[in-house]
Amino acid sequence: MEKERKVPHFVDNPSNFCPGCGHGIVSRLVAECLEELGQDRNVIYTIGIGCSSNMSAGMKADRLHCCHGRASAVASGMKRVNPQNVIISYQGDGDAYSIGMGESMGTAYRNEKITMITINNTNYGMTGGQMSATTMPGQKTTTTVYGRDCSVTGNPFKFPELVASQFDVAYAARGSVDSVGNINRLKGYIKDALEAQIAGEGYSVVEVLIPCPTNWGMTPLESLDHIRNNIIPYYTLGVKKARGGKSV
Amino acid sequence: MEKERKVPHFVDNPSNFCPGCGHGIVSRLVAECLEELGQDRNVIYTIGIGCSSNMSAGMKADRLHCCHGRASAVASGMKRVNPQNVIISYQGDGDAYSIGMGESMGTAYRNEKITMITINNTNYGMTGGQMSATTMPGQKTTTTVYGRDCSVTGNPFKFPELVASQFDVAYAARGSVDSVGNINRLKGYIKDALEAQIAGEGYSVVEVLIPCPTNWGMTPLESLDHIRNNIIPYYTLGVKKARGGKSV
Amino acid sequence: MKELVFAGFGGQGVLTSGLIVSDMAVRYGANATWIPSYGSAMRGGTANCTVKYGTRFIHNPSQEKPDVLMAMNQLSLLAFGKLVKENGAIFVSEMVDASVFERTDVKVYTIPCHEIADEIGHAKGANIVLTGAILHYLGDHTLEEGLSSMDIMFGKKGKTKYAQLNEMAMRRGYEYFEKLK
Amino acid sequence: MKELVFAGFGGQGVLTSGLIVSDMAVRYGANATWIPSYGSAMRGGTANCTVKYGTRFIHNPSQEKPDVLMAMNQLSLLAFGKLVKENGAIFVSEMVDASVFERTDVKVYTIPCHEIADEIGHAKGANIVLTGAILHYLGDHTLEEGLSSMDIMFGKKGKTKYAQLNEMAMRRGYEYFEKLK
Amino acid sequence: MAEMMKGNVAIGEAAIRAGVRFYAGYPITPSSEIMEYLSWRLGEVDDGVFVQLENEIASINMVVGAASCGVRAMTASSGNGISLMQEAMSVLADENLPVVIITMVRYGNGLATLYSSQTDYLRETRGGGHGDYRCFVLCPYTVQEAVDMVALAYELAEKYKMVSIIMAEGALGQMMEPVDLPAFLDVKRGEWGFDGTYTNAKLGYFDRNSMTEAEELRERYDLIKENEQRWDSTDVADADYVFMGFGLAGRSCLGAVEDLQAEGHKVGFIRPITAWPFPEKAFAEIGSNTKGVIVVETNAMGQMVEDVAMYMKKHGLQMPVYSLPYVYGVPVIQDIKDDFKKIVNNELKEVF
Amino acid sequence: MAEMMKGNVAIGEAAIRAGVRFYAGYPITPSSEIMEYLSWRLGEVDDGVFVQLENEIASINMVVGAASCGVRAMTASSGNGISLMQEAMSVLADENLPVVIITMVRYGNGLATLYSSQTDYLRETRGGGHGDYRCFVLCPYTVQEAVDMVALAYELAEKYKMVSIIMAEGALGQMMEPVDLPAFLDVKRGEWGFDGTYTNAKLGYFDRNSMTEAEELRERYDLIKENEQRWDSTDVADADYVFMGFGLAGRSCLGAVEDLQAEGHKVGFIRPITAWPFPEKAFAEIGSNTKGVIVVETNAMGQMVEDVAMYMKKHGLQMPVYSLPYVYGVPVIQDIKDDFKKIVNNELKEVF
Amino acid sequence: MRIEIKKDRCKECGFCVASCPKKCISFAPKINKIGYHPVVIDMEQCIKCGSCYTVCPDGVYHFIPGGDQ
Amino acid sequence: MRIEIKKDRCKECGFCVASCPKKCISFAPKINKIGYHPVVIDMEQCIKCGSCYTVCPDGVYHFIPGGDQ
Ligand SMILES: Cc1ncc(C[n+]2csc(CCOP(=O)(O)OP(=O)(O)O)c2C)c(N)n1
Ligand SMILES: Cc1ncc(C[n+]2csc(CCOP(=O)(O)OP(=O)(O)O)c2C)c(N)n1
Ligand code: SF4
Ligand code: SF4
Ligand code: SF4
Ligand code: SF4
Repeated sequence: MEKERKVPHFVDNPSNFCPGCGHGIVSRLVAECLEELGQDRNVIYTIGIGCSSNMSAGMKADRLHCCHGRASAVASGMKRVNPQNVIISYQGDGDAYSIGMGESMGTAYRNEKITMITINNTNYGMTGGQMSATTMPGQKTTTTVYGRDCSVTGNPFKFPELVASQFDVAYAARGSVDSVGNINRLKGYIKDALEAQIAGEGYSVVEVLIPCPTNWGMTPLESLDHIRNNIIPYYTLGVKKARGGKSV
Repeated sequence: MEKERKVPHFVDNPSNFCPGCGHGIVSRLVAECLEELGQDRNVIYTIGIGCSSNMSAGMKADRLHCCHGRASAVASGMKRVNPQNVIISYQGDGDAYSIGMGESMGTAYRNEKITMITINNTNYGMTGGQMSATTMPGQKTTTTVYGRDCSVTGNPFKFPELVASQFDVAYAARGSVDSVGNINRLKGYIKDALEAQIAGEGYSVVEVLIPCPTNWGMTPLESLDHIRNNIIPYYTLGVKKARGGKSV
Repeated sequence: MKELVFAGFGGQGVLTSGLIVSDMAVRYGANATWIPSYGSAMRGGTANCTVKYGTRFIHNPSQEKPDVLMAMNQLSLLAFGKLVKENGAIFVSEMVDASVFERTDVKVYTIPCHEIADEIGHAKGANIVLTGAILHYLGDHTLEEGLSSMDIMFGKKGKTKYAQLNEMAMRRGYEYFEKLK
Repeated sequence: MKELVFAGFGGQGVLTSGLIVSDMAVRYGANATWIPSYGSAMRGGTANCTVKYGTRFIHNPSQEKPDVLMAMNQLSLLAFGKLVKENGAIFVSEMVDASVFERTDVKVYTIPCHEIADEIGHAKGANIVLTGAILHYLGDHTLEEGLSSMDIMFGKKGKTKYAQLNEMAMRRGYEYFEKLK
Repeated sequence: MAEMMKGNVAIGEAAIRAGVRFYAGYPITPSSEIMEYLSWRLGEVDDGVFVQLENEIASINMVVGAASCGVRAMTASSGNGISLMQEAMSVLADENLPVVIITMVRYGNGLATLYSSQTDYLRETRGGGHGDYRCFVLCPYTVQEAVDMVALAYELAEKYKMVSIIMAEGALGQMMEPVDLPAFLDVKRGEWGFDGTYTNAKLGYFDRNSMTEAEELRERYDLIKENEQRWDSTDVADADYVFMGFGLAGRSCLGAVEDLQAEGHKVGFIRPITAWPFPEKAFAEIGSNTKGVIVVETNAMGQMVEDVAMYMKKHGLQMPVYSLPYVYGVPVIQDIKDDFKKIVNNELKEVF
Repeated sequence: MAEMMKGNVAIGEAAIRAGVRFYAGYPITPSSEIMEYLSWRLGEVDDGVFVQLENEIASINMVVGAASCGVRAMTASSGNGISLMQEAMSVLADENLPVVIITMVRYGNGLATLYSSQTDYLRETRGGGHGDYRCFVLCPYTVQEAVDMVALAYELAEKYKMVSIIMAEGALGQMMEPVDLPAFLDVKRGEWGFDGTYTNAKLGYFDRNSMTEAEELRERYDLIKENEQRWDSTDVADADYVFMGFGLAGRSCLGAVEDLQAEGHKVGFIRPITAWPFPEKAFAEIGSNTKGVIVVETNAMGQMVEDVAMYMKKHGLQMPVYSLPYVYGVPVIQDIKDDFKKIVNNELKEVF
Repeated sequence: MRIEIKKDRCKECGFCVASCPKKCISFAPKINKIGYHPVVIDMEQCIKCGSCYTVCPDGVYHFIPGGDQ
Repeated sequence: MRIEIKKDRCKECGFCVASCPKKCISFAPKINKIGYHPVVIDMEQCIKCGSCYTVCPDGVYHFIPGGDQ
């Protein structure tokens, strides 16, 4: 039987993302999962500040744009009073791991029953490509013009691994949008994460590696190669904490 | 040869701590180590808000009281411009791990060359004994009057273990002041931590379990028993990341 | 309007004494305020509270010029003794050396409250013994009113365990002052 | 004082065109301001900047009433075309369909800047071709002044790689307008 | 019978009765008893949620989340804690979310002291965050008034879709006085709340029209200024001097005014109950023979005195404005009286 | 020859030349180019330290640390970021630490927009944190003035042991104009700095005397008000109407004033350069025949207009005060002229 | 199966072109409303695998069951 | 070795009493300036092991080499 393939109704609108930006793929995947789980009219998004904010232009689902870094705290407040809703905190890596470190950790620590989707493009996209906690060693950004020197700035930060190993969370994974196969696997992670929330198991997080051609100074296709060749080897894909299971 | 045993000159003053509070022991130990390392006139403390602040009354060493939770950021600022000084960030567990989570993690993440001493009394002492991130499961505090329910509040937080396993830090350990033996071992950890800083190896942290008889509603001696019988089994003592070495 | 200060070491129950007096005033129709001093030097330091009561609205709940001081330690006598109004009264425990106090325009009553408390087997009730004496001095309520009001107050807090001992302590303080005055 | 707006897709170099003009004005003794529009809709959207120059102090650096518009795409023509002063001028690339533009009180010049740029093998230089044409239109500086000023400017930025191509682009634009007017 | 209750505890119970069902907070003296009380008390009511968070920023943002779902949500704090909430308070204002924030003001800059004071007047009334938004600022002078203000604060917040701040001095939270607790209100979820069905769409960050929103906000604030000024006043009309003070400072000031009247001075008194909107209408009563307005506060510089001067300009009142800032604590009645005499004798100069 | 330079870049270079050797920050449009520039530029000077931090709170606190060691330290941000710094700014004020903070103001409440504006005037001039402290607030109207202000800001900060804020509109950071860069200053470590030897003891949290500190602060601020007001003015003395505006709004306003004068109107202009201390001394020039004061700003409600009204009260100036808040952007000269005519024709009412 | 192409959304990133197993996607010569050369599919070769839908970040593709081409 | 006891610092916590291997520390009957019964050592039994110094949170003990008692 032929299956319709259509951008879910509530995100089916032109986007403001740059050409070849991975944000669009992720927001569509989340929407598809919600649709397939019958939750597309039972969801509230909290959206971080960053290029994620572009996703929301024209999006037709309940959503609140949050103070930079605080989306998962807002999401937790929603979930605590609306336990029947699916709550998704959609944030960039700068939003979630830099300024939002305290709130993201606190949310995972308390095992709040929300799902966090973090978009890791290894920089602050919206503000012009500065270094973020996830910037790769040696990567040139507008604040590391000679390449990131990890000996003074720290090593790229791995949130799913951290929460999976340190806290009692329900689910943690990392995916990528660099290929059809990885996109399909990523969709599986997102669905798992949402199902974990719906089943009341606790906090779930999926980090996604996406291309940011604009700030990487690459063409979209070069960006995908960069993810495959340089980023994935460092930021390994896969489930870091399986549902009902142990850290992986 | 007989050895003089004397509270180091710069902390040799009456304290405002409660009877049986462990803060006094720790501040003396740090001072002793500095004296022994010849650094007692080459040190700057950044002091968190909490009962730690009492330590500073009358203390005769350079020190700045910092915004609640931010002492290690202040300390990093000092170290970056005064690399020749020993910089010690002296904070309570609430200060360092709750409100200061972002800054404490960031400091460890960047491997800033400072030493953090965290005083873990499993509650917010100064403000009247509310729950902190380190409060034991089931512990009664003024905000968990029926005992801490970890299923909603999270499990007690283990910072030295976390930074030792997740970040590239120079040294991490946990000690206790419940007995002469543990106090002596603790002094060794503190000295190691300071030496790691002096050698420019990076970030060092020593967490110390102390009694807070006032807020535990125990006599000072009962408090020591409580540490031995209940807290140490959960918050294990020892070096979590050895100098120049691997996580332990 | 009357103003009272209750002061001593933390743990000696001075805040409770203030509460007993203010609560009683309200129970019998007066206005009252109770305000603790709280602040930075609380650890291991002294505690005190100010109580005001009277028929009219109480404007300033804070310490101004106390009519009565209850001082359970030496520091409190020194710190607050100088503030007491002319012709006011100071109640001290027998642990306080009142001889060093120089003012002659206020009356100082030494109540052997610890001794009495020990006698009745309620060592923690010294503050209530003192309160009983002050109750008599104030003269605004009978002993029975004091006892019943205290009972109700502790009762509401679910602290009934020492009800009888507390009653005895207040009574003994009240009676001690009867003899003394 | 003259006011110019340079608009187009991000990446078409409109901000650089504005900079060339303002920098030149300053180099030859005038006052100038250059101000980009920046903001929320930047991703994949349009970019534009406003340049003002003249002998006196420039009060408002922002867009008010441009004398000249350089529009490298259709949207820019629509958005800014209506703001241009009466008797002002609009420069568009050949990719822009100027026929839909209805005002008759301004002159619209279509410059085949992409074609010219392609011709000289400098596809990214279409903006500079247009800038050359505008330089001529403005009439405040000679072609030589324009070329040398642009060279210095790119030189300071360490962007000397395309120096010759850029010169050629500006010259061709200047000359094209010469013929056109 | 009215019961002796501690201010913070009474406010906590008043919150329950006003329908508060969500509290998120981080402790800070002298407000902590509010959260301590609610930590167990919220568990006793249906759908009550209490969360202690890792800091004030997370707390206020969790409150943002709960309020966005239509629940009466609250947090409480003091000086430093409220400073950290400024960004999110601006967001609440921007998203038109009704929330009540209690601040038990303590004295001082920096790490601040634990003394009771009124040092945060300017921040609360101007919005210490970025942008130009305003919050209701309600200033109780008795525990009873504080208790009654909780429900009022929500009514105002919900009517105008704003934040209400109950700004009380630390001492009010720590003191006890007789209190009659209000009845339990039966509060429904706000109809504006999110429920996942996309019925109450909120505009995204990039979809706004700032110009029309600014216009809308101005109109709303003008309406509030017109309708919601609250104050108490006594004997203003033919006073030689009019005292002004709010909260506990105002309460003490009223004591001084009564004393001075008893001594034969013609003095009047205005007590702002809303610090924003500032009760400028009270100035209509001031007669042209009045020789001065005296502002009593407990902060270092005089803060409300700025509002007084500014609105006197508006109302064409030209008499001098005197500032009596007593720094911290509750002003001693005698001190106010002494300073009054200095003013009368020209020993103390006006500031405006 | 003056070079075309972008405001933010020019400020970054001016910082280097003013002896700034420590920068900690977190990016935010429209200030980010300052940190981007310094991220590599500080590496080129001796002892220059640049740190990009995880947020604004860590940034300003790292600045606290560096400044406490006597180094000229800086951070820059905008609306939301500055909101997050309020607690630490209060600490800097309390610890008498000289620091310069640049804010490139953007418009709006909440998440705010990226538009240029003057929406944070009240926060910056009152101190948006807890307590009652003040910072110098310097308002440049050209890139050149901004550049020259950097060294001045440190001089003032160090002389009075305070924070100096350079409050510029976002547009000033983004625009280019010709700039002459100042010379390199040879700046020594501040003698107040910590060096580990306990030479510059700081009092601890619990060892303070708040009363005497309040007194000291009042005196210091009074001295500053007396000595450090800065403004520009033209043709105020016999103007029918006096315009006031600062920064780019003031610049545009000056354009309108010149046009109106050319059209024969008797209008004058005052441009505050220090927003705090507010240049009330400029009011001495205003004649009694002046019919009104018109305040031009780019925010939603009018903010500086509050200071204008308040100080006019002080100076006994009774003419009406008009508010022209253009929300965001740089006001269009023609709009100001049009609104002026409405004022003259009584179509626009005064606000004070 | 019919494939609808919302051409004015296409930003010419090339993801679909690269991931198409039949290499049957190319760019049209004329730019779309937002200034890019949008995709066209050579329907003769297309096997309706859906890869283009999967990788497209801008919601250009819509696979509609039934119908043809 | 002489042991100086700063008795007005003692807060009667009992840590030293509990850790003294010779059990030779007790509390004086009279309270000190801050309201506690301060420690006294039975110097006859004391072996100068220093445990009391180590565990004391309030800096009461000072071990001074030389001299006696
Ligand atoms: C408090 C505050 N600080 C800084 C900013 C500026 N800012 C907006 S988005 C952003 C970074 C976004 O990076 P990231 O979260 O990685 O998302 P991306 O844009 O890369 O998708 C920053 C720093 C802000 N809006 N608020
Ligand atoms: C921003 C801010 N929030 C809250 C407080 C109140 N406060 C002071 S100390 C403290 C907790 C201290 O606990 P901890 O760090 O564990 O130290 P302890 O007192 O237990 O030694 C709190 C919440 C504050 N001073 N500043
Ligand atoms: S800047 Fe990067 S992350 Fe942001 S929209 Fe563009 S490509 Fe995507
Ligand atoms: S409250 Fe606890 S931590 Fe604080 S001084 Fe007392 S015992 Fe020590
Ligand atoms: S993937 Fe989408 S946006 Fe990219 S080229 Fe293909 S159709 Fe266009
Ligand atoms: S030195 Fe040792 S033996 Fe002597 S009193 Fe101290 S603990 Fe006891």
